[in-house]
Amino acid sequence: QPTNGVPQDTFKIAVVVPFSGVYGIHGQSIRRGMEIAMEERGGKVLGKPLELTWNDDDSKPQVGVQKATQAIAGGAQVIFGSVSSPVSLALMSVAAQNKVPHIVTGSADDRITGSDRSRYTFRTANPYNMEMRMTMGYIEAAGFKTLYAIGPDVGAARDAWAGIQADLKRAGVTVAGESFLPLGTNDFSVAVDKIMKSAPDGVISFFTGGDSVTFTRQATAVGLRNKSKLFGPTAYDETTNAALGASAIGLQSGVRYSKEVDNASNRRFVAAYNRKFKEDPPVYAGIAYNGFAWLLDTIDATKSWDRERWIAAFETSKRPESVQGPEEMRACDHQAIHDGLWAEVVANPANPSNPLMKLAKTFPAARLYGPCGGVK
Amino acid sequence: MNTLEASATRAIDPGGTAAAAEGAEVLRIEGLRAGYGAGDIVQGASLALAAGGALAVVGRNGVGKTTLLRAIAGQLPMTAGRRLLGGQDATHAESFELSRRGLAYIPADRQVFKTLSVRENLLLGAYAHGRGEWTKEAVIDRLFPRLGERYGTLAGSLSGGEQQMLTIARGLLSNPKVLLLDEPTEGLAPVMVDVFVQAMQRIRDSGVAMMLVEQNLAVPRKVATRYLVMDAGEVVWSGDAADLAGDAALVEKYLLL
Amino acid sequence: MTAGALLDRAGRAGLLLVGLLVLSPFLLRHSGFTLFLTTVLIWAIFALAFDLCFGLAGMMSFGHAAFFGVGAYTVAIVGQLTGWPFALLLACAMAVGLVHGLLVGLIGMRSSGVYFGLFTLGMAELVYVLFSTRLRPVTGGADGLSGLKQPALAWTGLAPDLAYYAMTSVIFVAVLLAVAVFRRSAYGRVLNAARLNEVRAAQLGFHVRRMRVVAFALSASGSALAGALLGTKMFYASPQLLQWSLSGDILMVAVIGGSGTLLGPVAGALVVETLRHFLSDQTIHWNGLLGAVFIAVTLFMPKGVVGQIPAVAAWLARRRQPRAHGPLASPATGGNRP
Amino acid sequence: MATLLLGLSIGILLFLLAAGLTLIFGLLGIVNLAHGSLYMLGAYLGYQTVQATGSFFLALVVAPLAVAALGAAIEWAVFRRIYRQPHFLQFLLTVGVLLVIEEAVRFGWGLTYLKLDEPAVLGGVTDIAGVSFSNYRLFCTGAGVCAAAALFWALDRTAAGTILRAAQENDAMLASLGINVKRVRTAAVAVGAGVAAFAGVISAPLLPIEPSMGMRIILDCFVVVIIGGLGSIRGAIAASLLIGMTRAFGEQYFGDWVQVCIYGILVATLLVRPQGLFAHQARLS
Amino acid sequence: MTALACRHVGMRFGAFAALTDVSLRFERSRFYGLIGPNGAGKTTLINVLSGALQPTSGEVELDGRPMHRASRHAFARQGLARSFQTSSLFNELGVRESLVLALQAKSATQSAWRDPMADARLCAGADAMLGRLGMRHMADERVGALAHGWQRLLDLGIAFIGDAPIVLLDEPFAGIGHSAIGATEDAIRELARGRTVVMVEHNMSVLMRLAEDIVVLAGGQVLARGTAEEVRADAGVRRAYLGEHA
Ligand SMILES: Nc1ncnc2c1ncn2[C@@H]1O[C@H](COP(=O)(O)OP(=O)(O)OP(=O)(O)O)[C@@H](O)[C@H]1O
Ligand SMILES: Nc1ncnc2c1ncn2[C@@H]1O[C@H](COP(=O)(O)OP(=O)(O)OP(=O)(O)O)[C@@H](O)[C@H]1O
Ligand SMILES: [Mg+2]
Ligand SMILES: [Mg+2]
Repeated sequence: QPTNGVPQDTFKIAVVVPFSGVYGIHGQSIRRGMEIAMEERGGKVLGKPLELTWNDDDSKPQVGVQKATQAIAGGAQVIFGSVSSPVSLALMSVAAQNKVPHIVTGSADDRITGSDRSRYTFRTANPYNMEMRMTMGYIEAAGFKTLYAIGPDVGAARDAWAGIQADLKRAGVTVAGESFLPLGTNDFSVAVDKIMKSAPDGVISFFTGGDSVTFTRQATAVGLRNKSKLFGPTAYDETTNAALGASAIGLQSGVRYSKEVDNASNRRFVAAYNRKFKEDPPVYAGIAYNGFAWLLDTIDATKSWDRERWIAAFETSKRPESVQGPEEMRACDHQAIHDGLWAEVVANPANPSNPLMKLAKTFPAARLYGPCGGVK
Repeated sequence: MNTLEASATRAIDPGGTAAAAEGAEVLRIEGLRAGYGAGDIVQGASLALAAGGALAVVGRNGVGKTTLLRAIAGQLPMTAGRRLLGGQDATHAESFELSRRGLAYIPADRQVFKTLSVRENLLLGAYAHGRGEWTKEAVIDRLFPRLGERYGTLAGSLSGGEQQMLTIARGLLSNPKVLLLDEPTEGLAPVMVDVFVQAMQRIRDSGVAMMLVEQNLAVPRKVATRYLVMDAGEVVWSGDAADLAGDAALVEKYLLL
Repeated sequence: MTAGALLDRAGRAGLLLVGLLVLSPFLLRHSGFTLFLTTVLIWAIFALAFDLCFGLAGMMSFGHAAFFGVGAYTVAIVGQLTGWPFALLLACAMAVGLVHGLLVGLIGMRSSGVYFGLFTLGMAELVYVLFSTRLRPVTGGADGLSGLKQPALAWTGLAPDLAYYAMTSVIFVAVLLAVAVFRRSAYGRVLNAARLNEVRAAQLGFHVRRMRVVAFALSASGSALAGALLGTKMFYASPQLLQWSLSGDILMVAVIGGSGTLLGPVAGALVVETLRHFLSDQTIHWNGLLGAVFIAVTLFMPKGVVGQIPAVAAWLARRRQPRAHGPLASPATGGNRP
Repeated sequence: MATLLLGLSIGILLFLLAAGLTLIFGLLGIVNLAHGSLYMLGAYLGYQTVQATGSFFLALVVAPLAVAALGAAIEWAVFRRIYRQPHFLQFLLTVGVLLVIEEAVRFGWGLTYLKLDEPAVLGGVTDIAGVSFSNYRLFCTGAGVCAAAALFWALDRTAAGTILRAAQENDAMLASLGINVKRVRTAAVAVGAGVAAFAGVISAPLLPIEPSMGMRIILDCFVVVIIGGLGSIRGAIAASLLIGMTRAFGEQYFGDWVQVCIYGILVATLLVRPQGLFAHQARLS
Repeated sequence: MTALACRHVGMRFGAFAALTDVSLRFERSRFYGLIGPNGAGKTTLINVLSGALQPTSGEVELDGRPMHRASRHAFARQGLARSFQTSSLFNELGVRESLVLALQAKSATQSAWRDPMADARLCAGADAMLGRLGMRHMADERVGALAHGWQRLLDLGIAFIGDAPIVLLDEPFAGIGHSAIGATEDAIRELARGRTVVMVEHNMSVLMRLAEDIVVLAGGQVLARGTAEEVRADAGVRRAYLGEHA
């Protein structure tokens, strides 16, 4: 393990993300996004070639910790990851123990920059509570009178839902019902039937990925969407659109990145991504690119191999023009602050069976983030 | 007659058997070797069976009688030697083919299908074979009425003797041309042994060839036409029943104390 | 030299290898390797404990993850609540595992064989479901509990990772010795015999069921110990530690190494962890390669890595002393009836 | 009434998913953990068939046949060497097969979600007793009932069930009765694999097609098979309906406890009847 | 003194009655023969008398103590040992190891944590039994690899090795080679001295030589009992069981 502050021949970074299993699909996008960021910088930071190790964490905290520790022993200067929140939370301990900076782009658990926050961990992507405020904004704007909540029976979803109850009451929205179903449910017919019978204006879905697709398909098949609008904080993205086809049109969802964010750096990124991978960058590619580019630029600017200086620099850095719009790092909790992006699924004239996420609304950052204490 | 000869005669009574006229050869084994992995147990056995003949295989415990029978029946691979069935080579035939070609094996440890009923066990015995003299009804009526009484019971809960009856009955249902029997009377009550012996005599006389391993020498005494004596995995003697009884030294060496 | 003597030598050589392996991190002082071996030893403890019930007592268990995971949760929860020293937390985990195992064993004793295995699976899933949903206030639900405290081992004068390893290896050696003694003890031999023929063992006067419950509880306790060690090492107690796939993993470790032997589970832990580690670094398609290895093991070494030793020893003996035995002298294993 | 109907349709779909597993267990005594991956492969091949021909109904025939052939090949290449081995080796082997198949799919089709739509003729919604069922859902229910009937017939009215149960106990003896055990077993694995693939194709329009879809159903399948009694079709039907009803009524009235309830039922069943509801009771002393 | 007794024992399997109202007393230090046609209920009776089956009615008394609902190991602890009609052995163990295990069940002094195979006294006991059975040269063989006849003998040895005062034998001569019958008979006679033995056997000549008292079961009921001569003379026994062997 290299001592802090000593220049190395290569700049090693440990990327710990899932490449197999349910989240494997995101690992691939993350890798692609990071590769673009790397190429833009000529594959170098502090004048030394970047050397990334791609570690498959299998979405298991134990595996993630093991891989990260191993990589640090091999000289990694930074940990990058992961997608599943438990893995990211576990990686935080590794980072703190080894005093190595840790960048989270894919996990939204509030604890990461909340109760469990750490001097060594930075999150450049959304926390849940911010996404819920944005969703609340959408609910008010849409003018729903009755709302039904559905999601997996996990703490994050239940907390998120509990967290907006007061806001709902204030906005005069009545709750028509809620169903939090065991993880791995494949058959949603009872829940769908309950929703049908309570006929709410909107259905907020806390599902993501495959579960989101399954629920939406089964809801659509019985005509639920004729009566109620389906939306969720992170319910839909490019991958779910591919699995839903034209029936996805009209769905609404918060997104963590959009290729439509209108600024030069995003246009550059989208073009590069299009060129290299012949497709539009999906969400996970965008946020990984963002976090990675931010990190590399910050380190480069310090012109130092002292990790404590990188942390000091990162804590106060600002990105007026990132691919997610204007951003700044909050020193108090290491949470990046940026606008909230909300999208609607619209038809894709070029390929009717693969509709598009269209940026529908941007929520200003000022109203989305709560206060924070200091770093523990 | 000295005492040794007397006991030899008691063991192998040449007079009891109505030696039937033997017909054409149906099974021939040449130089068979077989074992369980490390080294052969049976070392080069050769024998021939003719229709209507009954060959009794005798020898002490552990000399390889069961091993020989299992190898002939295809339950154990032969490591060397040849097997001819009805004059045609069947060395490499699998056990199910051997059965379809008329060879039935009745194992010593019964091997009934314990979780199946008596009825299902019998069904499986007849499944791959056309109808012949032995049908389920015939076996039950003429040989083992007891099986009829326990028809729906799981074979695993039958008594030892009943399982033995089932094994014999199941073997007969294929209406075999060659019958390999390994200690078929073990566990049978004395009356049942009589029934069995009479049945075997009739089956033999109807032109079936049989090979019989028995510890209860009273049975081959009444059924066997020829004897084969084994020791330490080898065939040490084979010939007519009368010759064996005459060779007191041989009987003493391999069969008595 | 006979095959038997060679076999004994193989056993001694195996122990020697294990000893060398355990000591190697102190010599190499490479923290990556140290961590790797820490996990190997923790898995080996788990596998040793598991095989006590599975390989020795012949009790199928598809639910050992529950004990493992509950061990991790115990140190997490009790540690948070009390701030007790680590040794006490480990003892706590073992006690909880013992009681948990006793409970499952006692309730499940009505069934046996694969049905007992399924029962343990059901019980473990019940624990999983409760921990990941209904007991969320205590267990952290599906997200688990993070930030387990590492024991204070600074007094050893070793680097933290090496100190943790040293502690793990001491525990491992203790468990290995305990299991070795247990397997050869009268108690262990009766359990083994009852695995082969329960009816006869009972007819000889052994209270087979009671003995099995005891073995099961001991096995659960050892598993909880391993879970506590892993959870602490990885700073995390997650419901994945309770999941059925982990029960499957430990079964595979035991089988691949050679279940029913002393060193088999250790060899299994080493082989499986190495494979996993090595393959997942090489390719993202490592799961498929692992599958191919599993298939190969079942087909070519059904008795596991350690099960290959008699064959190797016999082969060596034959090479050294051609035709020492008559072909009838020692028929080895085999026989193709079920 | 409405809840009853929902439970029924959930249960029958569940039976369809588990049927292949219970079949292979009942007939061969193999706990086939690769069941889920055969189901998944069925869905992928169904997708591919629809891509090529545009016909869902053709896919419903072609994909199961293809997977059945694969099943036969797997039986021939690996399964047949382990029937006499203890259960846990079969476990290891089928996990191996599972991993290899999943990896092959990941390799061949990538990680993205794929989509298979129900055929247009089965679009639309039918209201029964106040519940809206999609017509496709009703079709699935019908298919499940047919599958149950067919399997029932195959095992009860033919000797195949008897032969395979005997083979589990002692295949060497069975062969000595003149029965070609190997062939019967190959056929049985093929049928089991085909049934799994059939379930895969038929449930594809309800789900995203993805490599881990097999892993998602396997535990549900096991719950059904264990409660029903290993290898009993009758038991699997009863257990599927029981679970279906528990889900339906549970989500209606005590949503948070459904999963706890299901495993509670599982454990309780094993305690009262260790071999499941309908296992072949072996009365051996 | 009565060593073992059963009163009004009935055993039903579903609708089938394997034993009906069987009452028997077995006195100390006597050798009993138990015969009857196949399926008469002999093994079932042995099972009931050894705790392997709970009778559906009636009771069993061991050494004057009622054994209601007691299980196998309780019977064994009370001093009852038995053999099995189909050998019931530990196939993966060695021959000597099996006997040591059986011996160890009775020796209370043995610490649970010591290795019994390292105990010279136990091994010597096992070897003595092997010598008596003529199996000393097989001490290290794997039980599962023994020929049928040898397995039968080992089964017998395991039943006798613990010095249990009451021993139940189920067809010990089945499968024993013609040449070994005499030796086995002598061994059993020797081992049975001073114990209560109940032996099921279909080999009439051996049974008549060994047994002092004979009980005949048929159809789950006691058909006759008496000395060898009395039983042999019984017309019912001849018809149901002996046939021309009388
Ligand atoms: N499954 C087996 N594995 C290894 N060796 C075996 C096996 N079965 C039998 N043997 C060995 O083969 C030899 C011959 O056994 P076999 O069963 O053929 O004898 P047998 O003549 O039938 O004896 P018996 O009269 O006691 O039945 C014996 O020495 C035995 O130890
Ligand atoms: N568990 C059971 N279930 C059903 N029937 C049984 C069971 N056990 C025994 N029987 C029946 O009870 C009857 C008596 O069996 P038992 O084994 O006692 O006979 P046996 O006198 O020992 O006969 P054998 O001399 O053939 O061994 C048999 O007809 C048998 O089928
Ligand atoms: Mg034999
Ligand atoms: Mg009997």
